[in-house]
Amino acid sequence: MSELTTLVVSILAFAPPVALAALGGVLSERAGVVNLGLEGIMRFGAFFGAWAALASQSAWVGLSAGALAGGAAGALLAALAIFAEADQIVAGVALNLLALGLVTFLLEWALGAAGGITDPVPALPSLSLGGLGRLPWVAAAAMLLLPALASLLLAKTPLGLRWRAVGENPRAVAAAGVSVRGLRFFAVTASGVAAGLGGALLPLAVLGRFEDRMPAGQGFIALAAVVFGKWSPLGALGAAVFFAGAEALQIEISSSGGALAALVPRGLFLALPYLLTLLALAGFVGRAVPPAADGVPWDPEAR
Amino acid sequence: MRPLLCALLAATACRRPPPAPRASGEKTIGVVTDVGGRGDQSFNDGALRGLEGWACGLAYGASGYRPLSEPERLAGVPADVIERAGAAGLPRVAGLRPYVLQARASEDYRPDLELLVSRHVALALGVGFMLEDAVAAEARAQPEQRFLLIDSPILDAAGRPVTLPNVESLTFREQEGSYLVGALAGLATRSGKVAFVGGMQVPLIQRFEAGFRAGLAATNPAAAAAAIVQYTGSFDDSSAGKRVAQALYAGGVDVAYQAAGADGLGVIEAAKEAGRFVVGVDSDQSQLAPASVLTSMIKHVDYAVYLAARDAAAGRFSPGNRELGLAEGGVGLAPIRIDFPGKAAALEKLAALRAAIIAGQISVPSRPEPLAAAPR
Amino acid sequence: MTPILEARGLSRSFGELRAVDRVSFALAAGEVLALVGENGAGKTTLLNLLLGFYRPDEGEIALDGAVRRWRSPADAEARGLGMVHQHFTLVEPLTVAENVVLGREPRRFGLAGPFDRRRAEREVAEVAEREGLPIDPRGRVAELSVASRQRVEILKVLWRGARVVAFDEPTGALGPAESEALCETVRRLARGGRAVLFVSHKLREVLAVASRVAVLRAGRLVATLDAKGAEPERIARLMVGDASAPPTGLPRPSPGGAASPPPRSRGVDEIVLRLSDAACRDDRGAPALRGVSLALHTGEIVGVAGVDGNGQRELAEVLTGLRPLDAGRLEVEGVDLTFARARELRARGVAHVPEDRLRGGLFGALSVAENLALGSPGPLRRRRLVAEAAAAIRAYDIRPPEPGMRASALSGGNQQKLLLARELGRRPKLVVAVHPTRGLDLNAQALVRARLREAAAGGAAVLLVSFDLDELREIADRIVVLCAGRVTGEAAAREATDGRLGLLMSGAAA
Amino acid sequence: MTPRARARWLAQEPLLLPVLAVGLAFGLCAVAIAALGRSPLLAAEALWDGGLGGLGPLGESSLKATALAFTGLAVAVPYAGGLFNIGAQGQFVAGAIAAAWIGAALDLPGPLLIGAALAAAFAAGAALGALAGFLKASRGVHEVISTILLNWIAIHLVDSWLVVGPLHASGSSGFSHSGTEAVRSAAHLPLLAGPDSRLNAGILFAALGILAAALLLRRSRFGLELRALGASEKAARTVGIPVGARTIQALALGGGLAALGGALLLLGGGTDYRFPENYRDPYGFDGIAIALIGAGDPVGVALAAALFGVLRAGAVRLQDPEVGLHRSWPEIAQGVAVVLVAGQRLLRGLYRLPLRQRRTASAAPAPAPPPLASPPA
Repeated sequence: MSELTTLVVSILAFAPPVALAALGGVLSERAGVVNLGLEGIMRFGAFFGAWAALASQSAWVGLSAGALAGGAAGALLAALAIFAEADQIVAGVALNLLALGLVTFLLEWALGAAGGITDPVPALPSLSLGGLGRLPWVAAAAMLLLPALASLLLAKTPLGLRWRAVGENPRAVAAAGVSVRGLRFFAVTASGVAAGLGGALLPLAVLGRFEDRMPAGQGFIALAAVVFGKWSPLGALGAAVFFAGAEALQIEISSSGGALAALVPRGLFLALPYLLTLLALAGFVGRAVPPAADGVPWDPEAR
Repeated sequence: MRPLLCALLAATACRRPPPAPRASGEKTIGVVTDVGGRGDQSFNDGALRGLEGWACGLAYGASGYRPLSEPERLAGVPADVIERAGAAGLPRVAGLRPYVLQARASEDYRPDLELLVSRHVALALGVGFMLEDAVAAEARAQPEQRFLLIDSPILDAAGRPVTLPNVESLTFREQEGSYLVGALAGLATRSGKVAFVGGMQVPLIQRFEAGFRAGLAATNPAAAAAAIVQYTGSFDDSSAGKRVAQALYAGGVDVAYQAAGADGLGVIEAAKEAGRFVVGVDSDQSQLAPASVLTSMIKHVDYAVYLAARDAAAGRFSPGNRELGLAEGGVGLAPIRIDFPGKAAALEKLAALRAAIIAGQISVPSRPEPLAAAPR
Repeated sequence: MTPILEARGLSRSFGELRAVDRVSFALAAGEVLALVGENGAGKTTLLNLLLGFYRPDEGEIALDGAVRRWRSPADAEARGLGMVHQHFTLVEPLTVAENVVLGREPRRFGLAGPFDRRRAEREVAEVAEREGLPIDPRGRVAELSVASRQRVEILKVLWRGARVVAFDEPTGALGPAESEALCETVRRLARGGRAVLFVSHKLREVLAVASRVAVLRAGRLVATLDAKGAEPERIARLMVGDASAPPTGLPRPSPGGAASPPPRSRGVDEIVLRLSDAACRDDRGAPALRGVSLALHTGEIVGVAGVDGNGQRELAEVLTGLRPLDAGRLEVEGVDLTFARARELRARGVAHVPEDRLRGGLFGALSVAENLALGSPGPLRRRRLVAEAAAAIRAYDIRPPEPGMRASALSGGNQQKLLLARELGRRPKLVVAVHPTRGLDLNAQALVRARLREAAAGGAAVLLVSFDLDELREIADRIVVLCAGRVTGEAAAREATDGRLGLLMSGAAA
Repeated sequence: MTPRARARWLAQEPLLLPVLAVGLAFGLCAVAIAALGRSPLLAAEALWDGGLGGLGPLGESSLKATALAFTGLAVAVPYAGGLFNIGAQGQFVAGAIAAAWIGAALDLPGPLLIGAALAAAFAAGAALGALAGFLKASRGVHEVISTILLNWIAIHLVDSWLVVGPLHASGSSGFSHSGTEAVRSAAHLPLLAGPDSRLNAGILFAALGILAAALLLRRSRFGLELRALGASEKAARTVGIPVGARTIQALALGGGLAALGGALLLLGGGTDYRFPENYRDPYGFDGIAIALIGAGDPVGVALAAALFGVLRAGAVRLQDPEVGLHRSWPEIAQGVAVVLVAGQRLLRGLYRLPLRQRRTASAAPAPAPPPLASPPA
């Protein structure tokens, strides 16, 4: 089996959660709302996905619950950022902090003695690849399909036109008689659904159980993928694939057992994907231009 | 209404006397877990199983403790423990209560232990090598209190083991069990590629690595030369474990030994998916993937804690550091339930090696030699 | 003739302020009604009431004789009312057609279908053709000129089938030629049977385009005049309300009128600023200045005229150290400061009154005293700062006189006074002022101009960028015209007629 | 109070809303605890005992409050300049490891060694912050993204390289201390209340830090320029403030402050005077919450840090079987409080307080509010 196949399988197995969360970030930011709460939303999606799957013994129910929980968390963020006119970054941070404490508590309260780690949850269907393990094809398909669909939505539909417009110049959208707040609320909620799905894939397709540390920073990586992918759904997918590839490569290098692995400290290997991302953002990608109204709260009375 | 509430609050807060020692006959065993906490699938869970489950007959759940029926209590006790316990068996210890504090942060160890002391526990358990400093300091400050430290002796400033009159410490010669794992892996591998997956590269885990590689070299020098050693860098991220293991199995590894806490669960998951062998750690992990878990390197923290609790209930205490290896039954292999070609011969070889170690004919290293640069 | 649109006793209050007070008028098809008034007279509020952005407290709106209550702007729009906003509400990365149909996109396969881009483009092209507003529906708005963007705004309204079209200050950023073209468009709309509301403060333009003129003052409609035969002076007096006091700072009927300042004589021809062959790029990296040379002398006010986006902003930024030069040389009082940053230029006596007061010049969240303190370097001494702030507040008549008040809480005029106090208070050698009177009421405008004149009289050289040619003629000594990043001409202020400036601004005379 | 007077009072009390938010968060938590069948009163009592009931608990509270105060300042100071430092966690860890290294490696008399360790910590954190500032100023990389990435980079390099490699405590016979070598006793912060309490000089450093930050932001030109940058970057450029330099300086200062928090926790004995293996204390992330609850103001940060320091210390006793609560309740309360602070507008509605006055009351007649859809001027 070639190393390339290994790489592809690793990407298809581990990129979907980040890819879907990054898609969520794109959906939100294209509508002009920075979603710094991706990490927290993924955490809610992962937890409620695992809980529902355990309760119903169906991975599909879990997946729906994860999406639903993500949507609810997205709606909370939207309520804070759009209706309560909170600073968007503050609102996102608040959501992350809430998810951190609340899920730790719920995990022990709702799932009892399992403590930090739940029992194995029902898994989504997957494809056996022999020695390469199993490919969770549902997750891989979602990762490839949803960004494509989102891309079409943004480019080819009236809703997409408004979506792009509200992220660039909400005033123009308001002047055209479309509710800026309604549109943004919808966008951020949709963003939550995508990130919640991504989170739910962690227990249901990737690891087979929920653990307290989830999503262990993957929401923040998704945030970087949004910028790295220049705010386009397919770009974010590409960025998520790049990150997963860098991670796989890091493992590949450090487990090759060669002189390199003995010489270079493991901490450096572990830090490598983040370092690469930082370097890419600083130089290789060139200056990415965000949507003009990204992060700017809609204040109809502001001059 | 509100002032009344406040007054009530203030009154209860100030007036309440410190809790008195329990009525005689009832004793409390206190536990402070390290930050891994409940559910770490490792020594924290082991210690809690020995105390709460086996000694007290309680199950911890969302709404507190629930008493276990006798069959329930003994359901999960491994055969070798029953065997070792002998005729006395593993009776419930009467009049014993657990008092468990999960540390939230590294600086909580001291106040958590202090709280146990203030509650007059019969024995204060510090679970994990992370608590070594805190137990040492607290034991010196509270000479009347008895402590039990798991996984590390008390160390002086230079890192040499020392003893305190009120501390018993239990350490395990993980390298001995790991030696057997390495020997088994060398015999069971078809591809000649085996791997060790550690969590963080700390001395404790390096003992596993050292024993494993020595055992591997004893039965399969070629595989030992090509062995892959990988550390995930954490104990609480099974995603990292799964990624690493998937790469290993894809690269042709057919036996992997994990000592990586929760990361190890990811390794087992990957083994299950790839249909390859994995060796579990700390407790018998075969139920996680019955077709893939070749065996587990069991550390009997549970039994050791059970014994300590039983002794404490009876007022017995033996300070000093006890090292538990194969001979003492502190470590061992779980039953090998999976068949592989040449299994019978392999089991014989393992038995011989085990006997040799117990007899002191084989001395197992506790620190890994630097890995030679090996081609894959 | 039945009016299309009628306002009957409309009122709207904000807190204790009655912004629109019992205003009634009627507007018929084929008519252009101009609304004039000072800032804060209620023009914009009135428009917003008519178009459904606000709900009136009292009174009613009748369309074709039937009373209507707008639930939303969309409601008014559906009934055929449309507004061309002063500041464009366009989405730059989208195409012309996408901008026009935004919110009412044609769809394929019925309501739920995908966006029918081709139909949108076809329809926009048709409307543009019919109304004489030629434009490429597929062009990106980001690449359009100011005049073309305004055309897109008008198309938006017309494509939606407006019968009543309101224009809010439509010529603010246009040059004379584009303004004239716009006036022609407005007249054509009226000829085609539409009713037009035209809000402006440029009286000559208003008289050229409107059939009637309605004058608002303090929320009330004080007069409605026939445009034919109406005199600008009379309208101006009606706007200000005080018939005895001559309105200060009003546009003058002709250059060099009686009230213009006496020609200043310069003693020594000291050159304060010398800019030679300056070239720079704009934010998008396109060339903005292409070889501009300028020299300013002490005591001189030089006006810079030009259509918006022809390099004025970049020129001001180059002179104040905010934008690096690609080529050329910048000297202040003989010292080469080509590579100096803003901090050094300010230390050398360059003052900057930027165009966007509250975002570009002042710190809304900081206090008046803090804003003043940021003008000059040095350690902060609290007591001295308060004393200096009190002095500046007195000297520039900033109201209310509270040094601790947030700058964002001041009115626009007082914000501009604060900015001038900071920039002119330290006796600069060169003042770069960009649209310093825009958005101010007439009295505040007059005060700003007086301060600039004082600065010049005190020996500073002043560069004044403005779209208001009357203003430039009034206070500048000479006017240079920028077109496409080049100086296309220069004229003494009293010889600069609209026609000549217009030619220069369009680049035709270059 | 008339609504108007109340509005004016509110405008003068920027910390009132966070106080209301925290109060409401506690109320909600109390209701939830009661709904779980536990006693909020017992919980409050346990928190009181564990956080304030004696010198021992006070020492624990002050250890945590010190760390929180510095990570809170690490977020609040750059925030005054409109910069969001999400990187306090990495900076905190970097500061702790730097202090552990210097404190063990150098042989200096007490005050000098403490000074050297703190200086090294500050430098380490400041370097991380300055890197984020540099990337923003020169490459346009948003500081939120870069500081998040730098967190992971710092944590991995420290946890999986320095602590287990070059800085690991030497040991014998397969056993060793967990983590790095302990710092020399000269580097221990002096205890203030005897050996039975960990109350130490760190709390004095925290007070000094708060005071210095308050003076810096309110009284110095640097602070004024920083706040000016936060109010309007464009206007800051206009008045000649070197925006890039201030960005780098502000983030470097934030990084240094977070690092001091980590160093003081270590030198104060919080982690037994060494950098432990598997160090997972999330003080840096908590700093964001502390800064937000403290309304970005040094005094607010001090109050929030004191409150949550006490709660954290008290939370040890929530696990007492009589109280029977999960150890994560202070985090939950903190999370809820931050959400409420973020949703100030909703909070005001809840408490029936007047909404923020868009234009503060002034003697001049207020101009009409701009219309609903007027474009930006």
